[in-house]
Amino acid sequence: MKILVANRGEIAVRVMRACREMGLRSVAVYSECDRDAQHVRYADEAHLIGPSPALESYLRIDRLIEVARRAGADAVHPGYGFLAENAAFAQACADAGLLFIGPSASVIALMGSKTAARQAALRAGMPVVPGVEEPFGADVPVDAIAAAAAQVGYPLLVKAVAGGGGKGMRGVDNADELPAAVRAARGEAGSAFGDASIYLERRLDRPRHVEIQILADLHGTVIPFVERECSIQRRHQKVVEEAPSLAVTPELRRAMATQAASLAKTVGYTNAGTIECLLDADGRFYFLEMNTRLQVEHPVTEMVTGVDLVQWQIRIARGERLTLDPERALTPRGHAIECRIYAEDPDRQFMPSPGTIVALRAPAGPGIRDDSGVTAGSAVPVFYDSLISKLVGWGPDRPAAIARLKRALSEYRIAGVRTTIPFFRWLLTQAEFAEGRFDTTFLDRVLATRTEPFSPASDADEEIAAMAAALDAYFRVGAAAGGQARAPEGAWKRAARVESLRS
Amino acid sequence: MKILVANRGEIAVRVMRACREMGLRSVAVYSECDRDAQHVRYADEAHLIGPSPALESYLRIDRLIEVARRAGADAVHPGYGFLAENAAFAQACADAGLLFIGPSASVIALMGSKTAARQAALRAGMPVVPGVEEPFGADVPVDAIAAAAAQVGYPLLVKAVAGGGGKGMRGVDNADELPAAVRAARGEAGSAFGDASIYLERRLDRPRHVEIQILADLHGTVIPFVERECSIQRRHQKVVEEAPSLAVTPELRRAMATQAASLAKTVGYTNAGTIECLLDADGRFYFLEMNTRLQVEHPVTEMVTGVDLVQWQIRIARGERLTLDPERALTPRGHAIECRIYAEDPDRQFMPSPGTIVALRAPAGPGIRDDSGVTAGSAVPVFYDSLISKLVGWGPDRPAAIARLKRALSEYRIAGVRTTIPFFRWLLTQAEFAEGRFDTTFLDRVLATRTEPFSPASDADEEIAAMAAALDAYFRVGAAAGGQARAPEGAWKRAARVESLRS
Amino acid sequence: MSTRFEIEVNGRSRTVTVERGDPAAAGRFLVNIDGRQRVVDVRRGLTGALSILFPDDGGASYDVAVVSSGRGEVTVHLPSTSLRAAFNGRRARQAGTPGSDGASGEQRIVAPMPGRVVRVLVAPGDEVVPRQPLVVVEAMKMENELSASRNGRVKDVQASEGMPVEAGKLLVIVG
Amino acid sequence: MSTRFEIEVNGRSRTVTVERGDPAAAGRFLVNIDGRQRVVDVRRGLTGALSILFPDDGGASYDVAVVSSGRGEVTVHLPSTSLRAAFNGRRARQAGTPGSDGASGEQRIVAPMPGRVVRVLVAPGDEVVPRQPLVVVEAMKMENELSASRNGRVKDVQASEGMPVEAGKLLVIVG
Repeated sequence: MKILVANRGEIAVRVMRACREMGLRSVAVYSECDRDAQHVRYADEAHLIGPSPALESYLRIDRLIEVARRAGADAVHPGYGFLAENAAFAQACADAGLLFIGPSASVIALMGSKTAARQAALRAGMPVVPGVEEPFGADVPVDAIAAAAAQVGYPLLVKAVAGGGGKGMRGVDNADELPAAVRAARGEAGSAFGDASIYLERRLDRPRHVEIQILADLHGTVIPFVERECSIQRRHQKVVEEAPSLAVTPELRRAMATQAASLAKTVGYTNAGTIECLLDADGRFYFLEMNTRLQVEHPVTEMVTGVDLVQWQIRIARGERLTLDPERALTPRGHAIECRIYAEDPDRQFMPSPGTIVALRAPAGPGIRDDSGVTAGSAVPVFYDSLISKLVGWGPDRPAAIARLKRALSEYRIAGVRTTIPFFRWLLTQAEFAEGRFDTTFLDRVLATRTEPFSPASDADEEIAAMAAALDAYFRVGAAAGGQARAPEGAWKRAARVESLRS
Repeated sequence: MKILVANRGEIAVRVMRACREMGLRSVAVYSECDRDAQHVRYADEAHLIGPSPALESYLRIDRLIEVARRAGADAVHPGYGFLAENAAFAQACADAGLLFIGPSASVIALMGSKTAARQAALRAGMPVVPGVEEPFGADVPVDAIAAAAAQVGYPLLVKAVAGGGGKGMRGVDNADELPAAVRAARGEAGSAFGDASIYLERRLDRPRHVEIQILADLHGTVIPFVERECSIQRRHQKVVEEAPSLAVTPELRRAMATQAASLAKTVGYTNAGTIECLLDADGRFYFLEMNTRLQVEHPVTEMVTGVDLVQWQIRIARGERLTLDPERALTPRGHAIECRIYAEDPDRQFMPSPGTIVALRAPAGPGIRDDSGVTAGSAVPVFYDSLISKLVGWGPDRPAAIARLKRALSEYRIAGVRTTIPFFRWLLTQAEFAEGRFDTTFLDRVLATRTEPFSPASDADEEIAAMAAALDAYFRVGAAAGGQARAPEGAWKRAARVESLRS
Repeated sequence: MSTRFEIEVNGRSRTVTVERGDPAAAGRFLVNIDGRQRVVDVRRGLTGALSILFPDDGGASYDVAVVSSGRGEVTVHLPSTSLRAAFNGRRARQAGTPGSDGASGEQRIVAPMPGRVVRVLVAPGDEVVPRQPLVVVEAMKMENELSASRNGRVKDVQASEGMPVEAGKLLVIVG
Repeated sequence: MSTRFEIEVNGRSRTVTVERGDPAAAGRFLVNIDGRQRVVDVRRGLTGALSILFPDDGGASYDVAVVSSGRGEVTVHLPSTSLRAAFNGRRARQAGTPGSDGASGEQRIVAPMPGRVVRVLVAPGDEVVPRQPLVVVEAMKMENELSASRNGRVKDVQASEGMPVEAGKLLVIVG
């Protein structure tokens, strides 16, 4: 069997590792700027699909299908992002006789509409956040929306029907703010998704984000997993995920699992998917949306259940029956936490930091898993999401997992681009995080007022840094005798410059 | 708390990782050739203890104690090997007011005598391999030994009382061979351990090596763990270890665990230790010896139980009570297999391959743990054991663990020294290994007749290798335009030579 | 023979001199920092990472990577943090201050990478305060706020919503 | 302009010529191996590892590291195996044959590293066969058998049990 991975970066490498372990051949696709990317090196085959902008490469359904045909691939794994939740792509694969490793095009389309998904949840008897069930098209006058808003009650959220990741979403505290919010949301939704329809949802007070991973085979078996909590978000983007959630009791876990499974059955869901919920302060949960694909944060579930979700995606797609023990999937073994390491500068409002990674040392040892898409020399292109690695720490309990992550972060070294590592070093020492006292608004609230650097340096650090810089320059110019000046690439070219740095 | 790690290589790094996770300061010691070793870089402090030969550095009790005093260390972790099972060292630590992270000197001394250990096992009601209970001093005439041998029965083993690792051991098939074997064993034992006393043990027919890890606190609690099987041995040296053993039923597991715990209690054992047993074809087990220290292969136990044995060693030493769930310790979660990656050339009778590691790429991703003691640039000195890394694969079952190991071995790249990686690539594809049809004699029997290289190259491989070599040379001399010739260190110095290689 | 460096870290300039120590001990150096002399034992690995020991300071061990950021500036990676160091009083950029920052004078806000302007939040004449967002540029699937680093008044706005921008494109000038 | 190499891998010598391919496509080369022409797309990473694609052969992808072993010899690391390659008919040592090996002539068995002779298994005049152990040297905590690579007769034994040896010390000569 041969699988084309219609993605790049760490998730493409993750899927190819599963292929290699299963004895399947993997086919990489790449854009022009990704020719030397790790997923191209890792694959058994690699094919160019177009220029660097995603619209001309990783989002080109026609080229992907054509490459899959040419390569004689049997199946396509979409990863996450790009075309992973694109019904047309799933359909195109099916039409081309390719196994699409995910749910059917119709289910993707159904859950892609946030209002249709809410209705499906209601049919399955799952509570949804109070709101309107029918979308408002671009032409619905604002006063009609205002009437519905009064019903829903303030504060509320104006959300894009085709939305996701906080795009086309606006918070509204009172009726006066509504018209402007509707205008803004419609505009953003129209440009981002080509669909300006919106709907209204009550805004819960400081909810936690808790989601249920499910696997569903082609024979009607659905297995829900222990929950993941993803409340540590920056501008609606998850940055830390963990399993299990401190806020979920065993009873609540079973309740959420049961309802998630019934929702999946209701819509005829197959393969891997995630039902995202909000959990309020009183322990009530509400359906938020369903992601019809593998999640970025799937490793934390794998670490506490021992189940390889990607291998199961492939086995399900080729018709195998789920033989997992449901109890095992629902019973967390220890605790796992994932830190998303982005090429961003946390000390500059998390500005993306594209460039070339000139040096890399990854952590290892007990309880550490590093799912990376880069090596020393890899480029972080400006064209795509800047996630470079997912660092996951496992421990018998949450404090042990945190301790291992701190240790691993102290070993991690990435040079050439700025990363969010300093941010995580800070976050993991915060009392609110250690004690689990957080909700989806926690991080943005803290960051709003924060100005200091995330990894402050002590005087001793600064002194060591100054001495190290001096010694390094001293070595680079070969001033030191006795073989201590093992000069790196280009040292001699650089010598002149460093000489000039001396007083 | 500050811990001095009286060791080097991967185990020193492993212990320091535990220290960092527990918020404890670590102190490294190093010999002259280890100044730039990874354990020195990883530690919070590092102190020189002498010239490169172990006898003048890592085995110098006086210097270690003096450094511990000077550094203000509270405890000493001996790792394995070197002084880990040296009663005098444990006593010296105690006398200096240092916590020795291991059992008491008296228990180390007791179990250090193989015949005393056999007697202790008998007192604890544990079956031992049939043999003699009293050692034969260097002066006991051979005919007296021959009489005892007749009682024990042939085939048998002549073993050194102070022995270990197969040193001072000889197999004897019949009475005629006995005198020569006794002479040889006495000679080897005398030079290796300074004690020529020997004893006799029946040689079992193709036994498996199964061992029980235990933890014992200072308050009388002993917890036995799920067994490890270490039957894949080369000349009595373990090269692959796994947990659990395919040959052990749940009933047998409980029986071995119970007896191992009672032996530990009988001798007043504390901290971590391992009771090594032989398992015969009929599923009967026999006490072999007890290792009064952390084992090289401890990670496989950690991976299937989630228990951090090194952290518990430290917690036990400082008086904490074992709070582990004994059922959890005895119930394996999935399967873990460890490959010992040595700097040896498997294609030259595993000749040690010391040198400098000029390039290193370690595997990562799901289910893989790499406990390494080296980085790119690290030296593999000629003075010590050549273990450079322990690659451990975990999977929900044994085939999955093997598949992950194969995948990880395909990612692992070590240049500059030969390693046993090609050997493991071969071993993991052998039917006997996959099906668990092996015993302690398996590997030596196969290797005795084998002459082909372990990772044979296909014609395609050879062709790719030739093309890659040509392209690399082409790039190194900068003949390629278009920025493709990113020249590495020294490329230009090497250019002349490569030029001369052209026809 | 000793070599002298002027090195600035986090806004503070330090004078560091390096000379070889005991010739019998390879890797021994005498490093003087702001008048304080320290004995250091240094090794430089194949990858360039330094192992620095202080034999006279309890053997304290530091595994440090020094990576050039160009323009006489390096980034020093320690286990606990990373720091920028600049030679010869070249000012090391502080963490938390935009690249467009200078101690004073006008602020020129430029696009850090190719992308699309999604929001313009100020108009010419507006008074702005430090960290106030001026423009939002969408790039790498993220909306990135470009902010003012100091008080000032918006002199010019060359960005409009929806406008695609190349890296380095001038968007706003604050005087 | 094309460059020609004579490269031996596993005892078989191959002629490889390399020339730049389509100038419009950076990294494109035409590689001719033993008369067969192949189009290859190559990149060389920061660490020197090559990424080799065969666009005309189903896009087959190889991540290869080529590391010099000195003396005109390199080791080529593939995911499945590692191979030695020698330039210009310099003979690449075969896996499985001792370093003391030569195609013919006397075999000089030397200590591969510092250690101690623990057993001498032959005497002058003994006939030996390939892979027959001649001396056992203990080093790096292992007993290492030094074996004959071909048939022959022991001419000289310069090792005795217990004798400490330096790397390169001549131990046995087989004629």
